[in-house]
Amino acid sequence: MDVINLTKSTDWNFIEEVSKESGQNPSLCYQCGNCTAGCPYTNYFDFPVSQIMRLLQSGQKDTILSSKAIWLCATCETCTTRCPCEIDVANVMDTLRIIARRENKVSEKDIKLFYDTFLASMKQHGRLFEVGTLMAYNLKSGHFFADAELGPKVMEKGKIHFFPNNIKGRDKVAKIFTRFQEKAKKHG
Amino acid sequence: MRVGVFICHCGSNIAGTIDVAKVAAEMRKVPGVAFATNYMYTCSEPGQDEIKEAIKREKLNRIVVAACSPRMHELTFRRTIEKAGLNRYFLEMANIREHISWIGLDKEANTNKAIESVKMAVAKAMNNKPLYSQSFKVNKRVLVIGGGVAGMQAALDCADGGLEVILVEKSPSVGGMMARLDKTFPTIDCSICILGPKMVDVAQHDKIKLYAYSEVDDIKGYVGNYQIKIKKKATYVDWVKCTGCGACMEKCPAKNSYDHFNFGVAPTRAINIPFPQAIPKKAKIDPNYCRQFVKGKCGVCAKICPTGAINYEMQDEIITEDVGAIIVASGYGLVDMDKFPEYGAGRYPDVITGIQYERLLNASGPTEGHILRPSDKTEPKTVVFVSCAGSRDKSCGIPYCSNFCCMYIAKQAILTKDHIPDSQSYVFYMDIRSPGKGYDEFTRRAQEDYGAKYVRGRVSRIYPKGKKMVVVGADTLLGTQVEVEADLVVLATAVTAAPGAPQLAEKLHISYDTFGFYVEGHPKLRPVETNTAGVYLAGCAQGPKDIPASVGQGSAAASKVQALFSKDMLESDPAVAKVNENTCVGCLKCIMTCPFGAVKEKELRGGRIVANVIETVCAGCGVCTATCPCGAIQLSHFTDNQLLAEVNTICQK
Amino acid sequence: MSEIAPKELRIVGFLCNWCSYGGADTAGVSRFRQPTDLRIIRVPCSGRVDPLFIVKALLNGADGVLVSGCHPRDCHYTDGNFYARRRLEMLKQLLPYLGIDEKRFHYTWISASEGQRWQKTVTDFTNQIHKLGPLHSTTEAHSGS
Amino acid sequence: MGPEKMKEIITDVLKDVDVVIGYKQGFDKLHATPCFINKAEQIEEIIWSPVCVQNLASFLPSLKAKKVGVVVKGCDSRTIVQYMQEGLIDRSKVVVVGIPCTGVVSVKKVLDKVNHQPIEDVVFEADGAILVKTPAGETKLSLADVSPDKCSTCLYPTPVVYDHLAAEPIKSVKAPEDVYKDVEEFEGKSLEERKVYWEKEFDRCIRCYACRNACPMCVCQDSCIAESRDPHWISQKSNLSEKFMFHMIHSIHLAGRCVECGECERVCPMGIPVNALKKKLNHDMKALYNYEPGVNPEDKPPMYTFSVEEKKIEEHKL
Amino acid sequence: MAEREYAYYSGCSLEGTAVEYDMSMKLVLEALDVNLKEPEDWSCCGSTPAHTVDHVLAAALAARNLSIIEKMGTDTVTVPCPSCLSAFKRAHLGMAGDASFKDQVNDLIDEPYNGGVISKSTLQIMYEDIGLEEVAKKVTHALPDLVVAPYYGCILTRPPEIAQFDDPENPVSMDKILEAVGVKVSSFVFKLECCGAAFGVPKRDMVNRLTAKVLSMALDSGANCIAVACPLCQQNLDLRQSQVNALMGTNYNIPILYFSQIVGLTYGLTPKELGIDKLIVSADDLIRSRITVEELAQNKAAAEAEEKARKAKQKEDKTKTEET
Repeated sequence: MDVINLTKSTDWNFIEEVSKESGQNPSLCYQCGNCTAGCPYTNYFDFPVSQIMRLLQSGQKDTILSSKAIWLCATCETCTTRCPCEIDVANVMDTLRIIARRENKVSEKDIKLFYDTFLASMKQHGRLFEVGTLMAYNLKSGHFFADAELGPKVMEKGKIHFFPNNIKGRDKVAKIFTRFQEKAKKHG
Repeated sequence: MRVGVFICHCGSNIAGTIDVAKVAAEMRKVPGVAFATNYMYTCSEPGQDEIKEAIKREKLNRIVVAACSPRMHELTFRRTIEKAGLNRYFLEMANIREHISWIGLDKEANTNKAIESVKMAVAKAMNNKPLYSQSFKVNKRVLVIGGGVAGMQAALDCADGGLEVILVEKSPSVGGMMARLDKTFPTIDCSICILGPKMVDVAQHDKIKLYAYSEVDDIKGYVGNYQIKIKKKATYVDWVKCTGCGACMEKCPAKNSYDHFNFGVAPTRAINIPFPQAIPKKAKIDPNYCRQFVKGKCGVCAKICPTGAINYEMQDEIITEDVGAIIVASGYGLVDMDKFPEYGAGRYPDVITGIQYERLLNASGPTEGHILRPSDKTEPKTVVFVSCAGSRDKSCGIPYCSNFCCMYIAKQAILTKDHIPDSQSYVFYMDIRSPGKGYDEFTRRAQEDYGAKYVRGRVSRIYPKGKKMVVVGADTLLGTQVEVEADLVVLATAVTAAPGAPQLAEKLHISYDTFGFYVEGHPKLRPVETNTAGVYLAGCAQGPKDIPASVGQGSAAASKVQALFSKDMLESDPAVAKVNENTCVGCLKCIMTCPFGAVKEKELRGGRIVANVIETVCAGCGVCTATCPCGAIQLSHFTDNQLLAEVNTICQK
Repeated sequence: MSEIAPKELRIVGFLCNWCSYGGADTAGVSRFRQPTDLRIIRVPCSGRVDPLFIVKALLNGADGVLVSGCHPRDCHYTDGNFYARRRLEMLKQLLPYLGIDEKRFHYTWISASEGQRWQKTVTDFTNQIHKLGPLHSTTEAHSGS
Repeated sequence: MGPEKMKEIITDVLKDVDVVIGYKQGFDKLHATPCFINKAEQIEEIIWSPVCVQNLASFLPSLKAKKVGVVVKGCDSRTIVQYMQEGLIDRSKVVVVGIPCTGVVSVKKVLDKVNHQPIEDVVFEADGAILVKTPAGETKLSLADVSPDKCSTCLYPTPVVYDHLAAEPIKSVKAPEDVYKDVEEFEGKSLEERKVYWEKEFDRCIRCYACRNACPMCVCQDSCIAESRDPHWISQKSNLSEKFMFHMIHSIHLAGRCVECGECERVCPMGIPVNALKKKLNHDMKALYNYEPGVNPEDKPPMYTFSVEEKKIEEHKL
Repeated sequence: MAEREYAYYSGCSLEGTAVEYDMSMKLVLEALDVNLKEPEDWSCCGSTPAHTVDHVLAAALAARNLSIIEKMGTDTVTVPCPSCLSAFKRAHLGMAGDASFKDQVNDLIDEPYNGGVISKSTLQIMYEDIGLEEVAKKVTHALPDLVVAPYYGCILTRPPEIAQFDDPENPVSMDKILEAVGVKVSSFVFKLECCGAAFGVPKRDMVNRLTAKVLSMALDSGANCIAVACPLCQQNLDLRQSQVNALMGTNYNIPILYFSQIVGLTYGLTPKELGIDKLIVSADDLIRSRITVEELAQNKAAAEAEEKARKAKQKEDKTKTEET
């Protein structure tokens, strides 16, 4: 790791932004490591969650937003449940993902793609079209045969619908997305 | 009326955000104010001299000091003006520091507020009347609540100084928590070996009257004259007859009784002597487990007792003692294990607390000093210590540090290695707090000489896997999750206030903080006093602390009592209620509301009935004054007219 | 009064010496910022506070009155705050009958260690009074004689 | 309900006491006045009719040294119970002659009805009608039209305490929930309306203290803080805030003590509804502490006691 | 027993890969006299993906459904899927606690949500509203071969401020329900350990390794099957069990049943109607030994009688030997 010049590289606005959007005060963290200790995904993380909190305290915006960790968090809430300082750590991670998206700094393209495909399916049909989502994801991600071996098993059980269940109000669901996007544009 | 007003700068504490010169200048315009000035440090010797000189020079007869809180320096300035020949109750203070300069940055608003606050004080001072104390006799006996090391030290110091001591201990033996410890840090000397002689001294001292297995039931009175009701709880054993031979304990068939002394780490008998060195060494029956009580028949101990001491019919007994001062050394409690469901919450027998581990280490404990884990009585080879189990944990409601866990964990890690040379200890910690003399060296020794592995991080959870307990934690220095497969896990559970601490505080009329620890008179300058005259603190009742600090406080509290008792007579606070017999209509509603029974009926010579205040009994609360419809009973120094003067100063339409 | 900044309102506080006055001291020692409107009158016990003081203040120009004592059971004088609670509650219910908003009078319990709670109480109460605005004393409009 | 039985009782009681307080006719048939009887021949003066409005129990504390017989209506009897709660009388030295009562008249209301003509005669007919003769002629009134407000919600027509009863007991036909209807109605008004109302009423006060002097529970008498300098609660200025303050002193001192005999209002020369504030307080005392003044001698007035856990007092939030 | 009525939001998974959860849950609740009303034209809750975009958007996607439910006139919605439940609760609590957040959310949807819906998991209504006693009353059959590891997943009880149900560290509701219907429950310490959730598709390796731990600990606890209350957990443990075996070189064959399927079996419902055949890892062998409770009682009585006779004989033999 490079030397961090604390006087120059601390992004105070970023700390403020995360505090405000998550409603959590990063200063409450005293680095006990309990979040890392309970985190089921920590061995996949590039930074354990306690270090994400530490980086946040030091205002290391770029390091955080380009980290894999924030995307590999599956929001199991263990950290939030056990934090002795009552910080909603999962919420902080959630907020960091939102900011990373906003700033186009997503490191884990596959996960973002999966989420986007999910939401696109939802926007289109009103509900999740499982097969469609999976196929679209495989196509876009280039993992053409991911989980392909599972397909026949599920099909055999009659659990797969090859056609989406389009709800009547799907335009209304789509409108939620468009309204949100319009609003986001307006507020920059 | 010639009022003198002294505005203190308190360095920049006040002058930084209040224009003190302007306040003084404004005061000079107030009718009745003959002199007003501002001064750098009014409480300093030259500052006090200035007041004294001004009193003489300007012929001042009421003094207002605008400075810090009267809770800080009222007594100082009362003495000052008294030295200059004024009655001490001619002083009023305006709190322009804690209540103004320290809580706002707007200098204009602060200055304005200060001006009005000083005007209020002036208005009140002009209504101040001279008050004179009465002397009353001191009962030179002292009550010590709690027979732990702090309480015993206080009791012994008082008794050695010739005072009669009443020592009340709620458990069957004195010794407290220290009697349960195996060794003590940082010297590794045997706890009971150094405590035992003190316990014997307490028992044998002719000035100490020990009530073991007793609790303070009720406290009445005031400094110098307290009436204490002590509840002697039924032991079902006549302690006059009991010789402590222990025959009953051997034969008692109720073998699965909870052992309070050993914190349940192993069972005991329903009739038991808590530990071999117990003082008094007497047996006691636990009716929750005794078959005679639970099933209505047994009687084994009664048959076996050689002196016929067993008495199943025994009742609690109330004893009255009169004392003049009280030392509270009621100790501490430990947070419940069920606060940590992620650690097993008492579901897993091999996750135990630090104090339970002490009992496993202790030669007089249930395993006779062999470390055997509770589940299968085998020797653990891997022991994990988890510090801050509840401490510094807001989610547990315990944001504070428990003070001594870091040290005893280091000690326990060392002792573990001593007992089981092929064992390995791991210590999960956040910070190592070892600021005492020789303390940090001690924690280093645990690591350097005894090989304890210190892991910097909290433990997230503990779960059983086969015969092992898997401890999942973090090593924040490595930046990773770590796992230890342990045979035994020891939690350094947080120190809490003793159970029942708030209730005892209510009986004593002393304050306690959010956590139940008793509040000292001043955090720096009055560490063993309380805000209630005659009541002193020692040991962990005031906050978590280790043995030397507790002993120090015990001695300090004792010396405070010695100083109090060095006079035969005490001066009463004259700020008590007074009846104007001319206007009292004898409705006697004041008698109905007085919390102290200080108001009595009095017949005047003409046969008219009026109220009458017994000055030494009156505590000066003023409930009677607010009750009296005709304003005939007035609390001196806080009379209706004095408070109205303040109200009228603020509220003038 | 002339000195009062126009933005400030007139708030009177009666604080018991042992708990709430100490709590206000604690807040001061901790430098907890508070609005400057409040003027504090120290009394030994909340049981000393005759409800008539509050009425007197409200009738004579106060815009709000705050009374604070020890928490129930923690009274330095054992029972003083228990009496206070009954008297103050009586007044709290009576005021609106007279046309005085009961929100102008608040009573609460704050211990000597609760500096933060004191800060919050003062801030919230001051804000509440500012929301209500000045209490145009009944008397001014009609005091013909 | 003739006075005959009462006279018999009083004849008996008089043998045993220093004085009996009853009613006799005043300067006309509409007015009764208290009479103090210590000789048997005075007994004939005694009257009993709806013009007997005064609360005779008010005299008891000042006659504490004597053994006294007293004639009381249901409403007046609550005064005695309240005195007992507050230890202001020695019950063993009081002989209570109770009269069950179906209502009294408000002299003011009667005079209003007959345009304040001189009263020549007043006759109470068996059917409850009242015939008032004046120089202008005869007016027939019904008791309900001219009785004071307190009678319309009276829950205690029969005295709550007595040693002798001059007639058969009467059961109240009034609903307890109606007693404070006026209070609740007034609470329905806006804050501003209430404020304006009291300012207008109290501004008319001439500080004659008649209300206070008539009040059986105003124990302070000459020591009243409305007139004292030490303590100096109010000045003698006749402005609204001082008048308001006087009425607050009177009301707050009566919190949980007012027996609602209505004497304060009856004697007010300005017709100020002085009793209304005390009724409001009683209403609250009932709600907060389930306390009703002057009903049960064993009760303790709520302002002179407390519960550690006040079930009805909730902590106020900001 | 008074009939209970709830709105029932099944969520997308229960229409597809978790259809057996839906089938069994509906039948069990029907047996318990619960009337379920499906909100008309409900949409997806937004789930985890929406939360990575924006808090307001995520809440709006959930709130659209809450608003529909609010208009149905039922105050409580029961949700089988913990992910949907969590989305609902977060939206509801966020809006209740912050007026400006509420306005922002309502700005995005057509019909505003006014905060009048309580969301509870189906597990919660069975445990708290219906109660163990009622749940136990409907039992007609026993499953003597089953030893179940109850697996709650992460977010059914966590974080406690949101879930407001059961214990966040040691939940017992599913244990108690299964015990109430007479099923043996193992002492399972990995009740809450994460299965990898939605990462099955993009981070398969991670999910497989996490589920492997859960499967191994379930076997360690002595269980022969796992009960779940979450479609995602079920999918990761069941459908991907073969992937786990391939990746880790294991040969787990642990049936992963929805707790409602197990309850349904004890209520005498057929495996077919409970969708047992839809499980990838077959549970057929485990449930084959299902018998009625009467039979079980008879078997027990017979076994006891045998034991008694055996003991009597032993005693007899003993006295005989002593005599000799």
